[in-house]
Amino acid sequence: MDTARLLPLVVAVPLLGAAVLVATGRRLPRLVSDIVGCAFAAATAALALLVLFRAGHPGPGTYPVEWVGGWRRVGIVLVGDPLGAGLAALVSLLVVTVLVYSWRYFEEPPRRHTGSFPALILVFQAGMCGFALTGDLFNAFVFFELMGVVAYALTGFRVEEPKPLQGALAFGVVNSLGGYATLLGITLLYARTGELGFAQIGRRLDADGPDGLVLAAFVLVTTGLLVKAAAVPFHFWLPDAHAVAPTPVCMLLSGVMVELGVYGVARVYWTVFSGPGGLSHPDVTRALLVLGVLTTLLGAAMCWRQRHLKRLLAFSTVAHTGLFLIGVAVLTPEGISGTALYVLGHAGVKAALFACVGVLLDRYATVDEHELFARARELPEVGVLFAVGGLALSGLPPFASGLGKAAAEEAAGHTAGWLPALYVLVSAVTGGAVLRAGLRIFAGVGRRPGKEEGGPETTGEEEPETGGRLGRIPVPLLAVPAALLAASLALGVIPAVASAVGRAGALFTDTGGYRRTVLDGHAAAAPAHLPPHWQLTGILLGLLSAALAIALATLAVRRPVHTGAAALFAPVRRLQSGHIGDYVAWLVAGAALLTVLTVPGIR
Amino acid sequence: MTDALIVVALLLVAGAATAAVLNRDPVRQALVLSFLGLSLALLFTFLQAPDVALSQLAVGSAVTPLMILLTVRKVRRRPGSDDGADKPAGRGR
Amino acid sequence: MTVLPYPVAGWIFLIGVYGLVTSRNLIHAVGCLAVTQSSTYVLLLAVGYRDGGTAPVFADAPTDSRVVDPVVQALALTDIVVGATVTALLLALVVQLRKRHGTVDPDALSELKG
Amino acid sequence: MSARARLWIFLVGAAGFAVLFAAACIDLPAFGTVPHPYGVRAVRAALSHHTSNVIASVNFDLRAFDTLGEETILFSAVLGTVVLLRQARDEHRKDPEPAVVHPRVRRFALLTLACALLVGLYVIAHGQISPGGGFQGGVVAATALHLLYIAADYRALERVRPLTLYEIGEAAGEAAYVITGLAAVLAGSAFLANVLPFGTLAALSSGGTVPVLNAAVGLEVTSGIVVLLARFLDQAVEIEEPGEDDGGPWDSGDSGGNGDEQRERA
Repeated sequence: MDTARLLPLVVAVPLLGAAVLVATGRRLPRLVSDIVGCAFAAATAALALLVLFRAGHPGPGTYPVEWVGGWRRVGIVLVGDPLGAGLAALVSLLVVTVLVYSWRYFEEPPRRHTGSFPALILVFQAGMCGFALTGDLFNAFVFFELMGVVAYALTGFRVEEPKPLQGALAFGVVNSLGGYATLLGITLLYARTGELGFAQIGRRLDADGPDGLVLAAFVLVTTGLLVKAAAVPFHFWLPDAHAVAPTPVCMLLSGVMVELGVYGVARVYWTVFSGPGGLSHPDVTRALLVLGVLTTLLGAAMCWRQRHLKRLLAFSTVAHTGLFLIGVAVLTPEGISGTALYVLGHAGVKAALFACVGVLLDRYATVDEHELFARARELPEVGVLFAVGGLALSGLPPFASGLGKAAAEEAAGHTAGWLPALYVLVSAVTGGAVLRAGLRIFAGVGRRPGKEEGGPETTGEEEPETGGRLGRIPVPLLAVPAALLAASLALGVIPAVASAVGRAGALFTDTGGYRRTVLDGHAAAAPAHLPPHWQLTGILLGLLSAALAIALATLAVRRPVHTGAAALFAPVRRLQSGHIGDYVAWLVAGAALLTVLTVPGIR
Repeated sequence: MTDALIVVALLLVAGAATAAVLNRDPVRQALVLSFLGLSLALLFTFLQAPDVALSQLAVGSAVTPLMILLTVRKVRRRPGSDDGADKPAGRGR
Repeated sequence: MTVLPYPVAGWIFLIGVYGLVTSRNLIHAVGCLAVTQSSTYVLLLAVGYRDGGTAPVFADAPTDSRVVDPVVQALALTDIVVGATVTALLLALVVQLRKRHGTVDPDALSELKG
Repeated sequence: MSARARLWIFLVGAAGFAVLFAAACIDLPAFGTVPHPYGVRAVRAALSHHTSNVIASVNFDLRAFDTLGEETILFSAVLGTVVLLRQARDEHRKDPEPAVVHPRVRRFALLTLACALLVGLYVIAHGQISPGGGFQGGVVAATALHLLYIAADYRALERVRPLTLYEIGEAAGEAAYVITGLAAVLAGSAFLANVLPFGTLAALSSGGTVPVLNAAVGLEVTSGIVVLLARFLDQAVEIEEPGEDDGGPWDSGDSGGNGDEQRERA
């Protein structure tokens, strides 16, 4: 069959699986519904990989384009360019591992609703794949909302607990509001161009110069996507939601969903706004760079101050999203491909770290760094995985996160010389925070942390997600993080991956090529590009940040209390108030900030 | 003629939306929301969108307020609870 | 012709967000979110309107009569469904939140901080 | 953050938003003047497929993939609500008390119920030729069923509302939509392609796959909204929390519903 025909199936197959699970779920035993869920997810992953291999084939740069329903130029177009198809494949593979991980995870599925958890995960998969593949702005909004709706439900899944409900509600309100802002922007674009496809809108925009309407459309559309991407000041929902969602869901939220927001920003910019009728490159670079730097610094600082392990990992996701945003902000093919590889590596590492924390939660009924002190000495395997994850997070070569970081920081260095230092610093702090927690929990190094004074704080007592506390650790709970870390390592050392990602980045940033491929059916040849590869500076900086991470962690466990630092961070921490009204106010202020940053772009 | 009707409906919608926000009691808000749904449906009819008007009528002025009222009923049913000054509640553990 | 519909859409959006920011009751906040969303319907349909156009429903063979834009109407339909479902889901969360926290006042929710 | 600081941040942001939006409005084409290329193409495409309601054609033919997403949003929201409003481990059920309904109310409600159900089904069936369709009709029919709550009582409603069946119906509607799309692929066409004969314009069977998808959506929406409302009713009427009705940690007053009202009065 034609590869293009497979594109809509990547969305349709998991939906069919979800419908089957819901229709039969209440009669199926747990085991069968888990197997059915895994089978549909795996079939989708196979389809996505097939599309990726055909699209990512080196040679003439054509990639599959499918008009759903056969409505050429009238319907919705799905585009399997290597980056989009690659993200769909990443999502699908991560969903499969998550379903395997949750095999033994929820010991007690909701009564009479056995199939509902895998069904929701499958719909989530369909939403994320659809978002990655679509070439239509309104369709992207639909999948944006679909991802959102499923994610709110999954976040609040454990209704017996108070925290997940609060996190899910903040998540729901802020994300929906962002979605409505996006829709207003889409409507403005439609009013101007009378089109909904990325390529068509872009072409018609280029007929006129940029004006206030284009600026407003860009700001509004981007606001919603940045909410999903959790950029400062739209990020407040993320720690609240990711810290409390069930662990398998955290793996997906942090591993891929947030990154899809960054992808959306990049996709919309390159296909719609990058021409002469859009916004000028320097202005967009400035706007995204400012937000990215703020995001990454705030994320790193907050990550370091956490004792609730899932919250710590959530803030590390904020920090890394900031780095991804910087990689996109430099608006070069190298920045995109470096960031894409970084996202690949980060997804595996972050999911593995969440998986390890899940084991701790189910065994000790807490994810509090201080309470767990030295208690997990009996789990050396988990400790090793956790430490390796921390090192990989700090960008240690040859993990894919290391290679991606190296490539992205080199691309960013061409825009501003100090950006590589920021990459090193943030990787070191986030990796260091993980290693610090690992040293305390799994090795019992240093002094028992005492009570800290001042500042708002979230502690980590939680109910285990399995029926009772785990005695023996089931195999999937260990195999999944190990496999994820191994995959992250493999992606970093196989040269074919890096060269394919390089080509994907080049095709992604080729605006004219994208429009021609989608609308005219001309094959786009990949423009000249430099794929991510290991360079001496990259390796040295990676080693440096890993060494810094270890140093920071060691220092922190030796001298656990920094009164000065705590006081310094208290105002920043107070902003993370858990109040929905605050978050909404920040969202509106963020949209205004984005306006101010991009407004010179229309002169 | 149509223009005048559209203007009237628009003002009605803007007023209803403002009232829906300023009515802080959820029960009253649900009723105002129902009215907002009705005026939106009217506006959509004038804008030659009968399909959307029909949906808005069914969803905006019936289902959404109904769900809000049911939620209020559930939330208020519990004998004894906060009157603003809430106690930390039973966690159900 | 008037330009009134566009500012009205902007006003509805802002007043809804104002309600969300100042809300002291989560049920009320969800209602305000629904208000905010109605701004998108208004803007969509206003953009698709044409003076003297009729609804895009044809009783018989194609005529040359002027019709309003059908695409925005289809989009608005999708939008309405999205709005209703999000409202339902958020209200379900509020119901459970009330059970576990004993309050629907956002000021009193204090478990997630820092 | 204090309420005042929050309000200030909002006001600053809102001012920025207002300026931005005003700038956009100035550059918008004047109200009611400009035709959109996509809209024009859509009308032509709908007529070429003999679908008289162009909106139905856009929803179920041209942009059927959007509607698949939309129905899935509804599907997953219903699934999510079912999961979120499940009976928690520490809750129990109480049988609702049979209510006494005035016969005149009952007659009126039953009459309305019958009418509304008929209207709902009619609106679903005529989706491709007149305003309305699966979604609108589905909502009307589902809401109508709940008039029974007024007409009789909760137990009567529960009898005509076997929830399991509706949950399966919802999933069946979703599956039917996907399978219709997949059937086109098996027939050698694109996903969700309109492969059935188009029939004559304005006939009940016109539009090819449009009535099929419309019916699938109608089934899903009716069942979905019934399940949704049922879950909320369940919470409001039947499910009891620990501490409810037996003293518990709660002692006095109304609830948080109008907390701010009472605060204002105080």
